[in-house]
Amino acid sequence: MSKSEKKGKQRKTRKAKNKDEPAEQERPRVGVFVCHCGENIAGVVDVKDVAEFASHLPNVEYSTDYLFMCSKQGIELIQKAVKEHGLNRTVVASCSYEQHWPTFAKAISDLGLNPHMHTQVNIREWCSWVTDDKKAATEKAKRMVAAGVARASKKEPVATRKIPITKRTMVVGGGVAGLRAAMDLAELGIPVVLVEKETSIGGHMTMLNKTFPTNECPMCTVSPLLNGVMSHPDIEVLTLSEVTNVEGTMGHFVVEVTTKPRYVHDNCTSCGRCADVCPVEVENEWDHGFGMRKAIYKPFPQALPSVFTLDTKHCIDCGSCVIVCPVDAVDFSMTKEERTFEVGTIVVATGYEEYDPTEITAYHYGHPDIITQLQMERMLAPTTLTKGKIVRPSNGEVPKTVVVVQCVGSRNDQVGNEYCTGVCCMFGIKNAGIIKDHLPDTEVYFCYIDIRTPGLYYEEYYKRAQKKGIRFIRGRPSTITPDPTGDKIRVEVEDTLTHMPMCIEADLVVLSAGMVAPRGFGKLSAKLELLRAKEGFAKEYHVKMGPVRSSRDGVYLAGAIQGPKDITQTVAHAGGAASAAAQPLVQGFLEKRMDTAVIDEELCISCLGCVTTCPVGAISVAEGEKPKVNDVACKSCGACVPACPVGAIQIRNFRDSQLNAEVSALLSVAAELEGGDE
Amino acid sequence: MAQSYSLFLGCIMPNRYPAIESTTRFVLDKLGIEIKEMERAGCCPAPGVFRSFNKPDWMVAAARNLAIAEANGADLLTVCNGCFGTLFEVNHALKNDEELKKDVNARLADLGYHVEANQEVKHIAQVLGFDIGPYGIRDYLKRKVRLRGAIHYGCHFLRPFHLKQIDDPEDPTILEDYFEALGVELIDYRRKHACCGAGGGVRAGHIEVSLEMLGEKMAAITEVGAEAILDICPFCHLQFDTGQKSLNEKFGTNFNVPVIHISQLTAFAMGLDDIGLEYQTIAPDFKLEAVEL
Amino acid sequence: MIVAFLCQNCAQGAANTAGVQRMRYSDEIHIVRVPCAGRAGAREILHAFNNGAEAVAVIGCCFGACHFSDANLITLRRVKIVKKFLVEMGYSTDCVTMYTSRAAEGDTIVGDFEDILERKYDPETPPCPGGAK
Amino acid sequence: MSVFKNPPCVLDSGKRDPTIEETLKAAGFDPNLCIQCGTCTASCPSGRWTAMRTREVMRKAAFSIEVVLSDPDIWLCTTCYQCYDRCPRDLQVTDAIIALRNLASARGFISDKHRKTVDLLHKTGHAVPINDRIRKIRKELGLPELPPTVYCYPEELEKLGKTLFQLPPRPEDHDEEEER
Ligand SMILES: Cc1cc2nc3c(=O)[nH]c(=O)nc-3n(C[C@H](O)[C@H](O)[C@H](O)COP(=O)(O)OP(=O)(O)OC[C@H]3O[C@@H](n4cnc5c(N)ncnc54)[C@H](O)[C@@H]3O)c2cc1C
Ligand SMILES: Cc1cc2nc3c(=O)[nH]c(=O)nc-3n(C[C@H](O)[C@H](O)[C@H](O)COP(=O)(O)OP(=O)(O)OC[C@H]3O[C@@H](n4cnc5c(N)ncnc54)[C@H](O)[C@@H]3O)c2cc1C
Ligand code: SF4
Ligand code: SF4
Ligand code: SF4
Ligand code: SF4
Ligand code: SF4
Ligand code: SF4
Ligand code: SF4
Ligand code: SF4
Repeated sequence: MSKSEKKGKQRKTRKAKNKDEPAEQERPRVGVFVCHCGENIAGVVDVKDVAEFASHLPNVEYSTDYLFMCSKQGIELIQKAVKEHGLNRTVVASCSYEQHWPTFAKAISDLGLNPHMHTQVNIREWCSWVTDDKKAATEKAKRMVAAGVARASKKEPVATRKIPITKRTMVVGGGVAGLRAAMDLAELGIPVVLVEKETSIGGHMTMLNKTFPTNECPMCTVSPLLNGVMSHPDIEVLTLSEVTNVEGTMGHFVVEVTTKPRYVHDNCTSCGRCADVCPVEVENEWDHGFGMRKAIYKPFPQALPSVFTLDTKHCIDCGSCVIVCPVDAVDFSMTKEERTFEVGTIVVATGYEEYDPTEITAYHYGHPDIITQLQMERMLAPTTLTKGKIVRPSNGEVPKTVVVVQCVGSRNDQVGNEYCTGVCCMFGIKNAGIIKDHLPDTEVYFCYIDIRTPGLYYEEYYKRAQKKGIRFIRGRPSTITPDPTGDKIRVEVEDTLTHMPMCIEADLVVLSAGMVAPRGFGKLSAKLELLRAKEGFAKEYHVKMGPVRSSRDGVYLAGAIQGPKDITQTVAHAGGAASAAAQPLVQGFLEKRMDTAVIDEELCISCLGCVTTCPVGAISVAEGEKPKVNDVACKSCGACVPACPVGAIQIRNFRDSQLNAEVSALLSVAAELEGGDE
Repeated sequence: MAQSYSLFLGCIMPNRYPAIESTTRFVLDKLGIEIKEMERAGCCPAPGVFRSFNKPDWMVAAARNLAIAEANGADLLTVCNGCFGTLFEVNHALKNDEELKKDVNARLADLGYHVEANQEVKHIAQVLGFDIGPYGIRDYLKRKVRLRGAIHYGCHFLRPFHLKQIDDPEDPTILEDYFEALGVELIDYRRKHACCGAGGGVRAGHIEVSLEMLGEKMAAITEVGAEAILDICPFCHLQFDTGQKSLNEKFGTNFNVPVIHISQLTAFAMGLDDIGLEYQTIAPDFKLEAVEL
Repeated sequence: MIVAFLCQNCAQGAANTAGVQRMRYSDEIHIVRVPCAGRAGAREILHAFNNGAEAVAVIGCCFGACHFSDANLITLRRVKIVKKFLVEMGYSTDCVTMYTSRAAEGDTIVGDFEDILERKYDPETPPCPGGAK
Repeated sequence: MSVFKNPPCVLDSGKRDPTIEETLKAAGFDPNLCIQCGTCTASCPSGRWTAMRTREVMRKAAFSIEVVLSDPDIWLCTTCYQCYDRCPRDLQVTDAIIALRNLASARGFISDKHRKTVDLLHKTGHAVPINDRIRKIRKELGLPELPPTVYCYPEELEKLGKTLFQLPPRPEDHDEEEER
């Protein structure tokens, strides 16, 4: 320990050089005001004795007690004392910081002092209300006041800074969440750049056939928003694009976006002649195995932007499309493009991905008659191979028995997803009902562990499905196995309510696979320096009070990227994200209290301990330079301070010297008071 | 240096199906693997019954067997799923729990043994199907077989998965690939990967239930017209062999499908004619058909 | 005397709640405000011991609920490191601990206070740095 | 009248046997974590032919009622590990059943058939001992007539028998002093 003491001394001798330390301040003149709070304090603590004791403490110029410090008279008393005694710091020993620090700070700032020169000592919640013994409470209050005075003597003024910001936002991800957020922001007059990695916008919603709880057509529901975003003068839509670099902080991010070539120019009229002549036919990713497309294609008819895309991976360079195109839109010379954008805030709306059930080998996903719900949605879509008919993909026959299996990849510790997706019960019920509607003679079994339909109209939706005659079985299948002696799929499950193990011979099995974080999000979150939850989704700032903020200031989360959500929740969440992202941009500047971290460059040995510690990435270091704190990003948590081996990084008003003075005073007064007793 | 193993006999192989033992020895010899005998070894002891009565005692008895193999300085090789289940699990537990090792050694000291758990426990199916492998085995074959076979894996070779990590227990391919290399035409049947019903003390304690489980498997195997059941465990072997007779007596069925252990079939493909099928209860007159290479 | 570093979110909130609920705890507990439990590290803890603290507690928000993105986990690690030095110096590791509490529940923090108080009095363990007489 | 005072639906917490829950937790199965999904039952080869429901065994164990120990159902598990490998809560179901059987055994709940297996082990060192027919076959196959197992070492066999698997008597013929 002697070593650290030496370090401490060393620091003191060098302190004068540190321009940031509050060394050149005028001599502290502290006023102490002890509050009675009626009987709340004075009933237990001898306030007069405390005020008397305080008057002998170092740097105290004035000390008194009063019935209600926060009353108008109390405040006037403080202001008068400050003026009369030339006080430059105040200590009020009364209630909690949260309750009245702002009151008294304002009182002194009205007199022209920096509000941070006020110190609140909580002798009510932390002393009189928790201590029975009057003498002990009084002694404790004295120690607390002594500590407060020591702290006050070391305090420094803290400035507030206005930081101008770039009035533009970037939305990453063009699903319904990204669209909603982009639209809301643009409507506030904020220019938006929307970055979507696929060829078209709309995300998963455009793949769905119907949406619960109304069974509306999702394309119909979302297309006004799609068209609105495409045509909005303040929204620039970049498809086939990804964020490849992010620099800067809230108010001023510099984002690099890389756009892959489409090989078709925007003048494409979507006439489709190129696709007609293209000889290459491949599986359409959009349709999850239920549709085909050409090498030059649009993933689905209503896709926006309404421009074809040439897929060079499959194209055989025959040139037919070039010849046939009436507007010469096809262009093989297009190349990758990199652009940088300056934006004030960023909204991340990269959605989710369906869980891949291959991992649960007992379920034999991969067999053509065992499909996921997203595949079911595509099978039901009128534009795919089956033209919306429900068939067994293996042979095209109408299934007589269908089994829907819930909780596939959710609520499953074995695959590492402990969470309940929360949406699959509803979409499972939706599709089970649609199957029953299309094929009334088909038996539909629905195997579930629990049915989770919280919210208005959701249980009602479940009840309607029950009326259709779906057989609900409470049990999770142990195995789903293609029968080696026939073409059925054998589903083994216990109906736990009748204790009956059974084997259902199904023609078609639909797995309600859960929602997981999208592939590639790890890379994006690293660029954005976002924390991720262990499940892979982006971690929100606070689960209750900040569900649309990310762990990084200026970056907001919208939709399923923060955790599984249905469309209703996604849209509401995206709206919240948009207003949070707009707030600073509408205001035009950031107001920031500068009690942030500062680095004494002379002391710093560039160990980078602070850089790796800072939970919000506020400290950066340039090649060959000492680390620098970004004042805008720093949240004044102080986690970096203990990380520094030489005490070079400090936060204003919570410096080592300030905190140590408080603790030393507390303990030395404790020893004195104890000594005096004996 | 030639590979060597401490061959763990267990109970059923030497005491009921000695032909599995003789073919195993034949196969290992042909593969150039040296066998170290495990003098004084006993029952593994069976993971179903004995572990159920008293797990700590079961561990001590198993650790004694492990200690004998360790003294030989060669990894332990089992020919039985049950032995593999017990010895693998105990070896794994001792490897990962120093406290447990101390306790077990304290009790072993009274019996005059000491265990370090510094070796591996292997199953013959792993050695043949993985270490030698379906490609490697070709070099040792004198002939192939013509046989429509139904594989039975048994439980304790692959499960519990998180301990064994040999192959996916829901859809393994290790034996399929291996038996195919011997010329077998494989047929799948319902509930192929289900238990034969023998384990867990059920055969000893509740023979009727054990037979019902077997009957379900047998029905599926006969339905697909398999000519033989291919297994890797003498206990499953016993269940299929004598169990078919019991089923026939009890339920009036007429199951008659010969049962062949991996060592027996491998020995045959390596040129050994007498693989001891004539000593078995079911189909003693069954003759394997050879296909010259 | 016991020094308790309390974060300005959950921990101080809990201490305020305990007060509002008129719970009782020892007058030896002294609260030192820090913005986040992450602000208290080895230097702060050892400084307290050097000045005579008999036990030191660092109290933050529940893990996963830190208002500064998991800085409280950093603290947990640091407190463990401090325990390591203390062992090396022949002191008890009992007298410094990290706790979490919930702002709405005064009893969580009063429980923490009671716990740290017991650690101070444990006659079985070697003395704490500050508590050594 | 007194017969009707406590209808069977009244949960008698006095009948709880906390050792059951503790033992299961130690075996890697916290019965309170089971979501009663039935994957285990549906996996179980025994439950297909008997009234045994693995899920129910787990449920009763969660209530820690002693009947789960005397219930012959726990002896129907073949330790096939299918439930263990498939439980979505990753509970070690088969190990739990073994733990229950250990508890049951300690209280003497072991069937006579199983006791016989233990006798064989004590006498011969094997659960399945050799017989004359097999001795003959072994010779024919060119194997030593007796394998060199512990069976050939009677002193060691006796020592093993004294150390391992001393089963308590059945609860019926259980008298006070014998209780440990
Ligand atoms: C089978 C199924 C059926 C459903 N049915 C219903 C229903 O009936 N009713 C209902 O309310 N909800 C339903 N849902 C839920 C619904 O799909 C989601 O709530 C909704 O799509 C979430 O929207 P999102 O914008 O957050 O995500 P997404 O729709 O996933 O959009 C994310 C977008 O971001 C893009 N993106 C991803 N990564 C990047 C990147 N790195 N850079 C740029 N762009 C990127 C993606 O390409 C995509 O366009 C269903 C879900 C499933 C799986
Ligand atoms: C027992 C219980 C436990 C819960 N636990 C949790 C939990 O652990 N976690 C969680 O996330 N959620 C929990 N919730 C849900 C949580 O309480 C609500 O999500 C949340 O409080 C909703 O906030 P609100 O502002 O919408 O409504 P409220 O909190 O109800 O606020 C509405 C306000 O409007 C006022 N008001 C009403 N009518 C009028 C009027 N005509 N004019 C003016 N003012 C009016 C009311 O006085 C009230 O102040 C719980 C709910 C219950 C019932
Ligand atoms: S300042 Fe606080 S303690 Fe004093 S009277 Fe006001 S509320 Fe009470
Ligand atoms: S690229 Fe040309 S041919 Fe193809 S759809 Fe567009 S306009 Fe028509
Ligand atoms: S050049 Fe490529 S995209 Fe165009 S028609 Fe030929 S194969 Fe199709
Ligand atoms: S929403 Fe339903 S199906 Fe989906 S994980 Fe939750 S309980 Fe399972
Ligand atoms: S005070 Fe907190 S936010 Fe600021 S630089 Fe230090 S660790 Fe980062
Ligand atoms: S921890 Fe301290 S010495 Fe290390 S880089 Fe940061 S300021 Fe410099
Ligand atoms: S599989 Fe697991 S969670 Fe499901 S009922 Fe069985 S023990 Fe419980
Ligand atoms: S391990 Fe036992 S309980 Fe589990 S499935 Fe197999 S036989 Fe049934």
